[in-house]
Amino acid sequence: MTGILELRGVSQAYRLGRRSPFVTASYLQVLSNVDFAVRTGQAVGLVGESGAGKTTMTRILTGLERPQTGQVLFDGKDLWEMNAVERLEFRRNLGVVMQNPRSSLDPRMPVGSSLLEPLRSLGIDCDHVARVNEVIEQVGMASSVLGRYPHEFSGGQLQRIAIARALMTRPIVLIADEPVSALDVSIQAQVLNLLMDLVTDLNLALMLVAHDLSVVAYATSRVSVLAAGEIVETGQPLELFSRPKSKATQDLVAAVLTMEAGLAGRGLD
Amino acid sequence: MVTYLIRRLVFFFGALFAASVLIFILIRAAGGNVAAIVLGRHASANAIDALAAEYGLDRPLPVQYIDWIKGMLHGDLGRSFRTGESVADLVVSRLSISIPLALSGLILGLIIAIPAGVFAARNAGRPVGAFVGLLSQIGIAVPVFWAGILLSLLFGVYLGLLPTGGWVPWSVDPIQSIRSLVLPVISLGLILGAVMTRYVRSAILDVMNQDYVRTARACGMTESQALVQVGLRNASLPIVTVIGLQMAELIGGTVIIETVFSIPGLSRMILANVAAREVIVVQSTVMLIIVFVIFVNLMVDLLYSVLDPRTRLGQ
Amino acid sequence: MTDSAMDVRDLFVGNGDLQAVRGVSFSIPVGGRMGLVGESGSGKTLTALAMMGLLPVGWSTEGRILHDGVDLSCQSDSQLSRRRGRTISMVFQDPLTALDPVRRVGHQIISLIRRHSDAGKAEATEQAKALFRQMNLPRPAQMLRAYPHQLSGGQRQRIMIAIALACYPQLIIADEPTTALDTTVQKQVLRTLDVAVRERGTALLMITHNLPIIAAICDTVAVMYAGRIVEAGPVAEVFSKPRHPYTMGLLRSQPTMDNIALDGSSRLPSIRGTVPPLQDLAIGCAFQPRCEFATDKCRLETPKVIEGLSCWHPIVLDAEE
Amino acid sequence: MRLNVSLIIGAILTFCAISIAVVSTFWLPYNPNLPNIPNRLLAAGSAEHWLGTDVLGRDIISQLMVGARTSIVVGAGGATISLVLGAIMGLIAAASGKIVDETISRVADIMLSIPGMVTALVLAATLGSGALTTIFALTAFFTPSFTRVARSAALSVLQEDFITAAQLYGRGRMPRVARHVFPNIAGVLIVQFTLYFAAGILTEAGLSYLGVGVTRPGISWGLMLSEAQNQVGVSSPLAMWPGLSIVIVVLGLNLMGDGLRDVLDPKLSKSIL
Repeated sequence: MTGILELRGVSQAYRLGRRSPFVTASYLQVLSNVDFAVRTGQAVGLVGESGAGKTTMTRILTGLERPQTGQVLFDGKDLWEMNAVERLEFRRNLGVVMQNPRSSLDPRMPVGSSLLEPLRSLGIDCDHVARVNEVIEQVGMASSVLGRYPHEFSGGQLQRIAIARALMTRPIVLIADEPVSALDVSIQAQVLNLLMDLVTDLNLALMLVAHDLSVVAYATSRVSVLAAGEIVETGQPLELFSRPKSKATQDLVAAVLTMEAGLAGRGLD
Repeated sequence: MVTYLIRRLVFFFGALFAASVLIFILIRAAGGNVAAIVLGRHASANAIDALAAEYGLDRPLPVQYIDWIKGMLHGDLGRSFRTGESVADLVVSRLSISIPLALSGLILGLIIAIPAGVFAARNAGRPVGAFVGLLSQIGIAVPVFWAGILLSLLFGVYLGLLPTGGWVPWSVDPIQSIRSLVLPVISLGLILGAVMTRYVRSAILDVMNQDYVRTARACGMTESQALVQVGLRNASLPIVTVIGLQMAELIGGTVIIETVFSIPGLSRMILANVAAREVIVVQSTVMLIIVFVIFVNLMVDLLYSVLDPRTRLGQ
Repeated sequence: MTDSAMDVRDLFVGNGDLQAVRGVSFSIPVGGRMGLVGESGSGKTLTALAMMGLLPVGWSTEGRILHDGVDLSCQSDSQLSRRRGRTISMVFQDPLTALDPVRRVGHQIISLIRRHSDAGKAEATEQAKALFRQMNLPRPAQMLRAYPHQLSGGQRQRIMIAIALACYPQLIIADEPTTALDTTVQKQVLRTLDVAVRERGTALLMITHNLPIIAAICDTVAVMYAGRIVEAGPVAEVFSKPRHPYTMGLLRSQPTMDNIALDGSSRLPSIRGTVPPLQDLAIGCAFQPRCEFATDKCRLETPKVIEGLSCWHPIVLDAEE
Repeated sequence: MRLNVSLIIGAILTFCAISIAVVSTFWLPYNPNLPNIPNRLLAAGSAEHWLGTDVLGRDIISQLMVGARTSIVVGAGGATISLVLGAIMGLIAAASGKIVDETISRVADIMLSIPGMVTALVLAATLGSGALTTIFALTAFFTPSFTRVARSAALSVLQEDFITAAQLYGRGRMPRVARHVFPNIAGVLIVQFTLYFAAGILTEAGLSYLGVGVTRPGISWGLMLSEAQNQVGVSSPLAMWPGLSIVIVVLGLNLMGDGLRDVLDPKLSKSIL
């Protein structure tokens, strides 16, 4: 099963601003030779320390940034060789949810019109109002919220609305960049369960980026570990985390505080 | 640190050059022929050409510009069309009046603004804080010249304590000079003080909500100790920037105050030359003021980098 | 009671008609470690700030805060300031903004030491270096001369801990000390804090929403919801045999390596509804709108606190759960 | 619902000023420029001339009304043009690459270092004084500040995730700025507009007082003040009325500006009136 959205041999480096006239321009190697794939009906995870390159990888996958080398393939076609029509089709098929719910909705727009924006922007002719009501129900919220403004909602509710917006154009790929790390503990499970249901109910391909290993272990069936710009390991989360081969994964697993270890008095060693 | 200094110096000279070009163009863009402006609409054509030739106004613009700048650098600010008097001599005597007036106005403004701003910030919730806020609002709304008129009315006419206008040169009677500066400085200081109080108040309020002030208190400082030892230094950054910006405002105020109290300062001279359409004189004296303001901005920038290690050592 | 580092009795914190903390009582023994768990809006940070006398403008307290033989709640700012940093100190959440950006890091710790002791400049500097070494900060001498923006989040948080422990306080309050840090750094900072606190015999109040941190570092825990403690007790008991539905919900809904099935088919039970805003709290027990076991009694009467539990229908778990 | 006192008082004062200015376009108690020597220097409170007459016997109230019109027109004119220019430049600076941003910001900084009064004087010397020159001077004086305000507000909005989201569902750069950035900085610009409207009135009065702003037959409060001072001497009550009018209108605008700042911030929108 080929991946719907893939990175093949992708590398990225940024020219560092010259520290001073005496130092020649140096390069910061952010990603080197990364292969990664998101497949239909499957949830894939990406973990790694901050600074490992997760954000850059997500920006390249979503077409916001062009990689220096390597390809970004959507349904087999390279994103950066696509013509305008194909690119619009890619945009329609891609849904993105970001980390900070408070910042992902325009405060000046009622929630309803924020949801309509993708349909208007991509010029999708369907019954917009019906579609909005359909999707708002899908994320477990009442259509009465549509007329209200973002600052009247809690973090969890805003994240659900952001997910709804990502679903508006019936995408086949959903990329969630740290979707729950800004939420309260009791709300995290609700949003994670919603994402997992969407994968099974809508046969979506989901990519979940997180720094919390247990979130990825819970919500995804395959995870890649990114360290210093390289994918060091990929596998089934629980197996990978119980028997990590690479040093980077071992460090990540060692850093996790588990309940069981804590209660047994060896939480910090 | 060095790169920061170089960048600031480059910007300083860049700004000077750009401002001089701007003023040079501004003066010529409108009237087209400078000589025509000087002599007025109904002057005869050859009178205009004669004047233009005499002052080299018929030469190509870049040449005139370079000639003007070279002159400026050597202190030759050009000659007045009417009296033929060199601008430089005119300016030097006027500066001895305008600079003390402007600087003491600024200092008085600060003496008013910093305590009032701190007080208003400390009592932001309470009515007394709001009262100071309202006072500064009213202060901002009072035009400088009206403040001058009211003060001269009160102190000059009714109480007869201070001269309400005119100027006695320093050389003749310094005390009298100072006495005739008192009211102008107070008017300038009050208005500037009112404007800066608001900036000081918001800078202090902003700093008081910062985490590091709370940390300072958690380390055993009382609220006022934390404000003075930690808050003020951090609040001085926006305040210093505002002082730099107020420079341009201050010059504007000085022009008006010199007119209200009929003090023969530099700004008043510019005004007279504007009326007399002495375009070259205006061009040079205005350039002098701009050099002063841009220089002060450079000093403010350097002071800012001394106060704030983040700018000095780079983010 | 002199044998407790801190004794909070019936603490209320409010701003006009908005009550954020509604009758909280707990006691931390000398050298004891208590965790205060709660989500956003539970009032845990305001409780800590009330104990330190650092409430923002407009907020006021009722009830008693007994520490070092006095009731802090009726002390003036100057009286409190003599104790802050000396007998009671605090570490805050965001290391990026907690340190004075325009001063060298050394200046802040040295001025603290000299304020609370008669140590001279040289002696204070030596103490500061020793503290930095104990916090395993690299090259303590240079570090003292560095500015906050030149240091990493982890380093800055260790400096905050050094500052808080400089005068061997009776109690240190840590409000979400590692939330803003990277996970790998988080464990190191917690270990540093744990060792330093144990060596000094300082009592610790750890405030966080992260349950494993409480399990790793605290002996007792109090769970806060909507301004009240709903359950309190030894960590081992509360976390293995929770009696309050909210505690149970938190424990079950948080994904940890232990409660995930291999094939990924399991769905963690989540607590329905949202964290209640303080303005419109439910009548009776604040958790009743989200509680599966809620009955009319819960919807009308606010449960009293009996043996640390505030619930009309405590969960009776059979032993092996 | 916290009563927004400064907004209410500010709005009332501003509304009165504007309505007086409007009324003066079609009705005036007397012709403000018609000398009437016999009634010269009447004290305030006389039957026909409530506030008395000036040295040429011209009615004070009528002059004040026309003066209000001048202030409002010049102040609003200057502030509006600078708002439009500044907002456009600020948005362009914020939304485009480093070079464009750097040049616009540098030019704004340079313009800011030239005192507004000086620009006005130079313009008066070349274009000749008058309302239009004054508006032109105000624009040159305010546009750089407006650009800085608009740019910094736009930059902070551009960092928000909903801008990235819009890019992801296909919105181009300019539609993003128009649909999302501009509405979110409109509040800041409106507040800035009221404050510069007030500053415009003050500057116009100053220029007219110096004789390089509005000149007769036009009437400006600043002009009335300088005439009172020159022809009658400082002690004359004639210097009171124009000064008071300026303070009231400018105070009204500043208070309204402050009040609007709370109202237009979405999170504080509950504190309307």
